[in-house]
Amino acid sequence: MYSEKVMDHFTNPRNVGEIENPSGVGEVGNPVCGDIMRLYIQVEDGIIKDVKFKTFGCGAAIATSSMVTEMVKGKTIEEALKISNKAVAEALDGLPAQKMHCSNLAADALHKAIEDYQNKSKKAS
Amino acid sequence: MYSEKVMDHFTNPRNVGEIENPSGVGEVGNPVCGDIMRLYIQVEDGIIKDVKFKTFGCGAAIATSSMVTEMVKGKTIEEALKISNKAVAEALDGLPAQKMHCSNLAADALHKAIEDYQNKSKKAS
Amino acid sequence: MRRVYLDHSATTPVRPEVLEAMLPFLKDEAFGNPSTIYSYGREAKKALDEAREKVASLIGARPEEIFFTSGGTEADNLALIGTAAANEKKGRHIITSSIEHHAVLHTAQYLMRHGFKITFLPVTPEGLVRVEDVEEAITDETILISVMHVNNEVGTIQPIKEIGHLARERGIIFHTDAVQSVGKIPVNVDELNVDLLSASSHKIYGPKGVGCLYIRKGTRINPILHGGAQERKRRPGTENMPGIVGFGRAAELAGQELDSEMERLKGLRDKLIDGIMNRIEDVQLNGDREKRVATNANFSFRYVEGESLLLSLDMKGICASSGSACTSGSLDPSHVLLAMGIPHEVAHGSVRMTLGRDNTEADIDYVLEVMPEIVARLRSMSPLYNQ
Amino acid sequence: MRRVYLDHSATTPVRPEVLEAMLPFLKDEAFGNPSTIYSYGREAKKALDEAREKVASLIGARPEEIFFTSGGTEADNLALIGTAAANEKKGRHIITSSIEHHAVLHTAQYLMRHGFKITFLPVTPEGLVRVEDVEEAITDETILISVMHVNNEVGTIQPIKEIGHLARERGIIFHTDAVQSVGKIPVNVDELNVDLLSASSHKIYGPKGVGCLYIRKGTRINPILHGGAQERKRRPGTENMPGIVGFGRAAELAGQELDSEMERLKGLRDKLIDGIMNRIEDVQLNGDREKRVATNANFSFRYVEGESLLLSLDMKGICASSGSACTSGSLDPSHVLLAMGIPHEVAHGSVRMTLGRDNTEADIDYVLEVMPEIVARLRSMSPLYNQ
Ligand SMILES: Cc1ncc(COP(=O)(O)O)c(C=O)c1O
Ligand SMILES: Cc1ncc(COP(=O)(O)O)c(C=O)c1O
Ligand code: FES
Ligand code: FES
Repeated sequence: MYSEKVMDHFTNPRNVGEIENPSGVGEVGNPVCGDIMRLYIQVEDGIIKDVKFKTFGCGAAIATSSMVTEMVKGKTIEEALKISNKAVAEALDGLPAQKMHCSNLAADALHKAIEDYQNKSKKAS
Repeated sequence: MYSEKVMDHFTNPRNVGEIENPSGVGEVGNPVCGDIMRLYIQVEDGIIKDVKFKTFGCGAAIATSSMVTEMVKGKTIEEALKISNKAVAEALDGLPAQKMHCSNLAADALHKAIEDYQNKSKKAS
Repeated sequence: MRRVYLDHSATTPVRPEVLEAMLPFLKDEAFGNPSTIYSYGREAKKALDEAREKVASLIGARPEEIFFTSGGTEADNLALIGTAAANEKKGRHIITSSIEHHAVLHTAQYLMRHGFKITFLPVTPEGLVRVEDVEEAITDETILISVMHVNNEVGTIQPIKEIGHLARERGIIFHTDAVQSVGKIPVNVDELNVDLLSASSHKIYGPKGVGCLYIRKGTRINPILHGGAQERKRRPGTENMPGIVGFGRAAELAGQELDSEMERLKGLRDKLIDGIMNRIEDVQLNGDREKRVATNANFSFRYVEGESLLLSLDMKGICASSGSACTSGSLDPSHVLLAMGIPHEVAHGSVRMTLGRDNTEADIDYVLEVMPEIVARLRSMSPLYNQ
Repeated sequence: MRRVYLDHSATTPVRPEVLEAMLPFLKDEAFGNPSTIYSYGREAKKALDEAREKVASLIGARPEEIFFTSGGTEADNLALIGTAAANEKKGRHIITSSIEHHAVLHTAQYLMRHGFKITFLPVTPEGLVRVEDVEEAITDETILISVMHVNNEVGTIQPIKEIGHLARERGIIFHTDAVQSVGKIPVNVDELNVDLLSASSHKIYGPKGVGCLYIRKGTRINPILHGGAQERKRRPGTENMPGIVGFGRAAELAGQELDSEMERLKGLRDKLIDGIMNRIEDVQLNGDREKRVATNANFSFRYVEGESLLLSLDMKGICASSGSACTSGSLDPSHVLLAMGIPHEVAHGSVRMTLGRDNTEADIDYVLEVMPEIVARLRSMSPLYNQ
């Protein structure tokens, strides 16, 4: 059912964990199935230097979480904001139709983390 | 589906044919399926000396026709009148449920042939 | 004793190639439930998809338009009841023919008892539905037309394409029971203009207990069984994997051999028909001689009853079937022969012989040899017959 | 890699003895249609009768009370829709439980949409229907009670005998879906006081695509499929001969081995349950521990999602299933676990392991070895978990 890429990211997920004192955190719950993802970013000079995640969810949720962290690392905030659900699913060689909603988790968590970072920066400045 | 006895009487029916100038003839049509049987008897001194049949019908119809001719040969009219559908079916080691109606043909034809004989005798006397 | 099986329209043996394809699914190699996500299940899912492609390909459909059922009967029920339920707000009139298989006929009668109006179209003496009759029967209330492709008793090929054209023009859903045509004549759902089409595995050397309904994308139809989400929510129940895989393989082989077998069987059939007609008196061929599937011969022997003919044939090792009242549980002779205007007593003496892969020229010679004796013997017992 | 199949409640492999019994019907030895009168057909009829006897004998019924269907789903549909249709003049109220298989649940909902009133009984936190609840639910309008014998997800054994007693007293038709009990615990239709009982072949090492409905003599029920006169006019369609013969043989073997297998599997199951509960924290067993079939274990692992657990198990060669939302097409977690009052997030982390003939002590050891690592790994990824 899942592509090899999905299974690879599910089996060896990249960047699992937490960041202490992160620049931003985004947590989203998938309203469809009840799964949850938390994503941490460390931003330096407008560039995402580090990123970690924790996910409670299906294989696709874990794989998309892992994939999105890979895609975002080293990117600027502007570039990261452009990463869509679709892009994540495509990077994993696609997801089964009934699993497309899972990819929302990852991209949404990323965007929330960036939002959090931007809010914090605003307050700081 | 049919017993060995039925198949035997179907394959080698006894007393097939007609009797010229018979003492009595009975013809019945089976209202359920449309099959037809004609039975001829030759009576001498109140005893059925000879009997023949012709049947257009299923395996059970042919077998019961054959069986009834065997059962009746040499019997008195009184004895012959006692032969029931059930007795014919039993003599053949039974018939499948949906074929029980076929045994009516044979006994009915016999009783009609006897009736015909009795009517003729009455007229003659 | 020689055994000659001439009842291929009733059922066919499973081909060795088909059994071979089924075997892994009847062992612990590949027994998974295709709805599960682990490896066993994924293998099953793959096999299910392949079988669907093979069946689809035989009838020119897309795989996602094939819905597996437990056989032709269920497919017919789903087509009629499912369409009626989904479209009853549009209208409650259904058109079908008077020579359909009981799976359609009795389902139509069931719907009739539930408030649908059913037109049972008459047929010609040759056993053909007239397109004009369909046209005349259509009303604004008509939601479904169901006419079989090839008749199972007399083998006549109905004008499906033309009826489909009419149905399409009028926006009416069109179903054909193709249980007796699939694998025997070319069948293409687009050329035939059908929206729904029933097929059955055991008529084409696949296993019994599996069939399918083709449902053209966009056709409004409700399920008739309720449960799990299998078959894209249109037919619940754990999939009959060995059956479906066997059906797929049988469909594949049928497609490959269609042209050559059709040609060969037509030769045998013509030999059989001509042989019987030449050798025996007072016999008639039932069903149109030209618009007829290559596998079917159906005769009425006057003055003889069908069941006793069958029994006599069986004693010679020949398997056939009959339209006689005596072989049917209901004790009415074939509704198909009666609808063709054949009198009760003639229908009563009818025998159907249907050819298949295993039949040879020698089989036909054998039938032609024993048939005259059998008929003569039974006629000599018949009160209706005068030499 | 070791393969451990722990999804026997989803489906089972066909036993070699069963395949052997089926093979003649998948070759040209015995392919006849049992409705025909010639010798091929008579052989088939005989095999059909024998299979019917074997299935009847496993559940203490008479052969003529067994009606073969295409599986458990169709049997359930026939029981509910057929009874509803035949008895709707008497009343339109049906009682069932909220933990039925979808084959019953969705059929009940279908009837609800067609004017029937349905009571879906609640269950205890242990997954048991209360007899008092049934009693209270009965009205003068009640025509049918349908409660499953063994639940397919949590393995609980319902108080069928007591419910049957109630139903009998009140003259209400009583159906039980025994798909998960037949062949696993003793089932006797008279002791259980049931009028209708569904069973399925592929759950007891028979082939997929065949099952049966037991119909007690005298029970008013209509057919749901229409067509030929097979199965004493209650279920039309050419009989799935290989399937039915396989089901018969599987039933025979299940009966012979019932006691010994039950004992053996109970041992394995207890070892599995105790092992998991001892080795892993924050885990609960779902379903009553005592009133439970010997083959079922169902756990909820907190902080972990079921599908990712299944995938991880699959990578270790272990096949199981889950009640997680993520594995169900509908994206709701198991309706059974929810009905037991288990919170959504706990139900979400549930795994069902169901044992069978092929499982050994070593299998359980292996599961107990790998499971803790898997759970630990997933928990370490979980935002809900704090060591
Ligand atoms: C024309 C036709 N329709 C439907 C059926 C029913 O198919 P099945 O036996 O697979 O249920 C048959 C054969 O029995 C048939 O010949
Ligand atoms: C309790 C129960 N009822 C009904 C069914 C349906 O049986 P089948 O898959 O044979 O249609 C199943 C299994 O899927 C089941 O576990
Ligand atoms: S006499 Fe016609 S069915 Fe037997
Ligand atoms: S995130 Fe729940 S189904 Fe994938």
